[in-house]
Amino acid sequence: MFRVMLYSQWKWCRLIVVLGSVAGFALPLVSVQGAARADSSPLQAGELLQAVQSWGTLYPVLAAALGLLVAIATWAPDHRGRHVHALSLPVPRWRYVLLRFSAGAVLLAAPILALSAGAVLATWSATIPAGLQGYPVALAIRFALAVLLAYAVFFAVSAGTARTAGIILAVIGSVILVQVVASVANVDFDLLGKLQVAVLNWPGPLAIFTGRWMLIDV
Amino acid sequence: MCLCLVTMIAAMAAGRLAGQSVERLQVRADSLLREWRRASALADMVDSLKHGRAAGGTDTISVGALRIVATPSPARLREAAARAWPVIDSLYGSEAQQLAQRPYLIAPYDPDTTSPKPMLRGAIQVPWDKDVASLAMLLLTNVPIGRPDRALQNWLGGSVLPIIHPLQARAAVYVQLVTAPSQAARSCFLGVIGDCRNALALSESPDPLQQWYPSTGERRALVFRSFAEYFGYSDHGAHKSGLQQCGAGSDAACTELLRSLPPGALPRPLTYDARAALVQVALRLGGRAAYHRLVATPGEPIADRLAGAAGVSGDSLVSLWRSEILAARPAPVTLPPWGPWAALGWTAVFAVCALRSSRWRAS
Amino acid sequence: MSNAIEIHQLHYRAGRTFEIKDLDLSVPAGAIYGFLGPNGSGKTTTIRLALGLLRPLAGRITVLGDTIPENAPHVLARVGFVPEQPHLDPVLTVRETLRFQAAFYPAWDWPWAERLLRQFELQEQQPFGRLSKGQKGKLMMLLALAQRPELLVLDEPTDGLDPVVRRDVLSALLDYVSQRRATVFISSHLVHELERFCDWIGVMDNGRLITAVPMERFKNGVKRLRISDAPPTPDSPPFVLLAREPANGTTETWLVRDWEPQMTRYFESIGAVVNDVIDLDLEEGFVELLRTFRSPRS
Amino acid sequence: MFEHLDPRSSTPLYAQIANRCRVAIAAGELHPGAALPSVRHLAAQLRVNPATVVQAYRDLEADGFVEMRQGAGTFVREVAPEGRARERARQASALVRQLLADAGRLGVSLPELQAAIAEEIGVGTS
Repeated sequence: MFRVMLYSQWKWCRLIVVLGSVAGFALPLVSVQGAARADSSPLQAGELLQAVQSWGTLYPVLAAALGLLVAIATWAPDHRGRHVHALSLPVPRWRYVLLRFSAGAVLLAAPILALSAGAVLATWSATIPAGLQGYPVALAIRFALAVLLAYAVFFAVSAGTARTAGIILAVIGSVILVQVVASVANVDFDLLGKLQVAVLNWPGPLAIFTGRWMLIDV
Repeated sequence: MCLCLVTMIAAMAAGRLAGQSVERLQVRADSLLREWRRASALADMVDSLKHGRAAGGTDTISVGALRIVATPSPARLREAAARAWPVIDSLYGSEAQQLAQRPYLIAPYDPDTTSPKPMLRGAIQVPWDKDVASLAMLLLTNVPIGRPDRALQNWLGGSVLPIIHPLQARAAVYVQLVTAPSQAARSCFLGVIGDCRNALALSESPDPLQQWYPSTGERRALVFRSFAEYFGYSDHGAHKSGLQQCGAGSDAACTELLRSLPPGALPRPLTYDARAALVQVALRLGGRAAYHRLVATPGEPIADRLAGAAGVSGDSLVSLWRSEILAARPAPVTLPPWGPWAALGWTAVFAVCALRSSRWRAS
Repeated sequence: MSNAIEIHQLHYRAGRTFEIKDLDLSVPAGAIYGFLGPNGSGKTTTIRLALGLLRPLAGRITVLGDTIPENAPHVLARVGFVPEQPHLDPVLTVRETLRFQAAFYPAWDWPWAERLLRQFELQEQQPFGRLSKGQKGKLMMLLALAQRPELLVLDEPTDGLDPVVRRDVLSALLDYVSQRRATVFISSHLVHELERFCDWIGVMDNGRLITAVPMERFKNGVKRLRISDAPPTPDSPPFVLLAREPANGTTETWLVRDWEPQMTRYFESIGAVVNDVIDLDLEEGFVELLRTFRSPRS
Repeated sequence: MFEHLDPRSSTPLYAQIANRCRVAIAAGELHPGAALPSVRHLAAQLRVNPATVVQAYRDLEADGFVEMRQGAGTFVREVAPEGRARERARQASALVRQLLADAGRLGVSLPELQAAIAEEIGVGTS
């Protein structure tokens, strides 16, 4: 069952997975290009850190995009068929969803591995100045977690019906409304800020995306 | 008006002391200026205290040797002072006692009304709803300790103040050591103590340029990173052509340009943080009298003063500083140890949400 | 287990207007049950409820001896379902679709599937999304049959297919049924198609089951009579009078249900003459039934 | 042999199928020992309920025209010539009954019918 599910999802996701893998492999290599040359420029360390940091913003973006696209592609065949086929299969619903979820997660391993390989290759080939070190494994783990988390979030969102989406939108809307009302009434109540802190800081759900994504660091 | 007075006093002194050597006159002038400044500061304070009393009186808060004169308000200055005092006391040691004569002037105001703020001349104005931590921070960054001598201030690039986040400051210095475009800083990082002294600008040298930026590449990088605009938009015709030649690879042109900078404009390899960290080390080593010793001998070279304050040799002070900086290496990838588990946990939570979502939507 | 599908007091509502209320339906095991009704009458909804694709508000559903929706997976493993719209993954080829399906059904019969594949002349490498309507219909039937179900639930399986494809599909279905005594629950509005092979007929309209009888009784029971000199208000006829319309002169046309030949004697007793008893085929009977159901006779 | 089955007719399908077989046997189209199509095959071919075919074969068996051998199929039995003649006669009277019923519905009188038959085949029937 898992094999056929994986195959079906592979046919839907292959373009995303292949492009994601290429991007994942290239990103660490590109991020050290130029700054990690062997000629020892006095600015090398600073430039390298700067380059690595500015490219670093792309890792969470790539992770989120991969998670989103693969999650959408995972549900696409079922959404097309309005879930009639899925519901008529002789497996419990939770098992079917689990099959879909894990098949998507397995496909995401490709870009994650590509990024790990790219990161290892980049740190191995780059000339790293004294005082700086490469962190390919840590970066790859962080990327893997971020990809999986983004995938899980979007998977859950697309698993819902239009009603679920409506509920989510309504919750977001009411939070904004409360905030607007509070600011109009001049009440010092920073709900949005609190939510942002709760979501983006450890142990919030999206904390893995924040922070510095450094392939090479002190 | 101040300027007028200063000029007049200086002119009078110059007239009366004509014939004496220029150096001695300079010293006289300096000391007179100091006296005058102190006097006018006192006058200001008296003024503002009077004014404040007329407007609604003042409170005096004293914690340890720390004094705060403030207009009455619900601001929690006493707690803030109680927090700040141990830090101040541990930094300045015996010298902290002189704060009893130099009170803080603070005028908290109501941030929610537009009524006129209480007047207290020369006072720090602060909204009274600030929390204790930020009030304490305010006290720490404005310690009214007697100004250190000019030599110390010039070298340090500021006053000797408590460092609010010492660990973060040291971590920033670590990054500087690694990334500064100066060979001195890098070889200091690699363990050459003499280069640490150079990088900290402790060695008296007639030619700091050669000492700080010995290689061609460094000099060129310095020109283009810090002074490209300065030279590029300079009215001096020689600057522009020098910039071009420097860019074309002429080290002589680069050196020429950097030497043409006004004295003191050449950037030092390391920033205030690095030198402040060194002062902290010295003061900590030297005990309660360290600050007193540091400011007691304004004429001597900085390196000797710091060594004297610390009570150890200059080299061991610097190597201690270096090892402290190296120990404060910032965490490279800021993922807490349980971070991966938290992320996996959230992944599982969202997956379970998807599993539980009932979709009986076929219609 | 005498009934393959048993629905009891089923209640379901979708939106404001559509409602299935107090539905009772039994499909005898081994029967070919034709489920008739105009579009929008609730056939598809009933089928989806019976398979656990929708949740009822109230009522009890038992399929192949198991309750729905609690045991739906267990039941669905033994049910071949052809839904109204082809809904398979459009990027998978025919062969891949077969493989996908085979992985889920324990009783999947590969040789049988291969034979049907050849018989239906389906191209294995063609993606499902590119198949013609007829090919899709054939593939859906192939999938339903190759899993060797005990019960086939077919929702308009031949809707929109050309006659040749329809013939192929139905032949394969009947071949399977005669080979393995499977129950068939087939909904359609192509009434004459069901006429050949159904042995039970259920008619649905507006969310209600109007009638459910064996085919023979349905066909023989509904007649059109030509009557002369009928009294304006006949008392207690032995059949159900569905409608009466004036023809020409003293003759009238009566539409009756539950007719039996000896009932001509009743007309002698009321002084009327039966000129003719006209057989209605399934389609005419169905149409007349709906007409009288929708406009209660005055 | 099974063309033009009419599911709309009031004659049930099984009776129509059985009838076709009877006619074929009576006419000698099906020889004794010949196999009738299997239930499965005939049901799929005619797109009728397999039960209908089974019932048709049962009727034929009851009449003594065929014999159903378990697992092997259905075979035409040896039917005596007089039996075949009897069947032909029965078919003939069925045809005439049908003719008369149709004539009655159309209001064709018996003399008119007789005249028409005489016209068609050149033989008087009175």
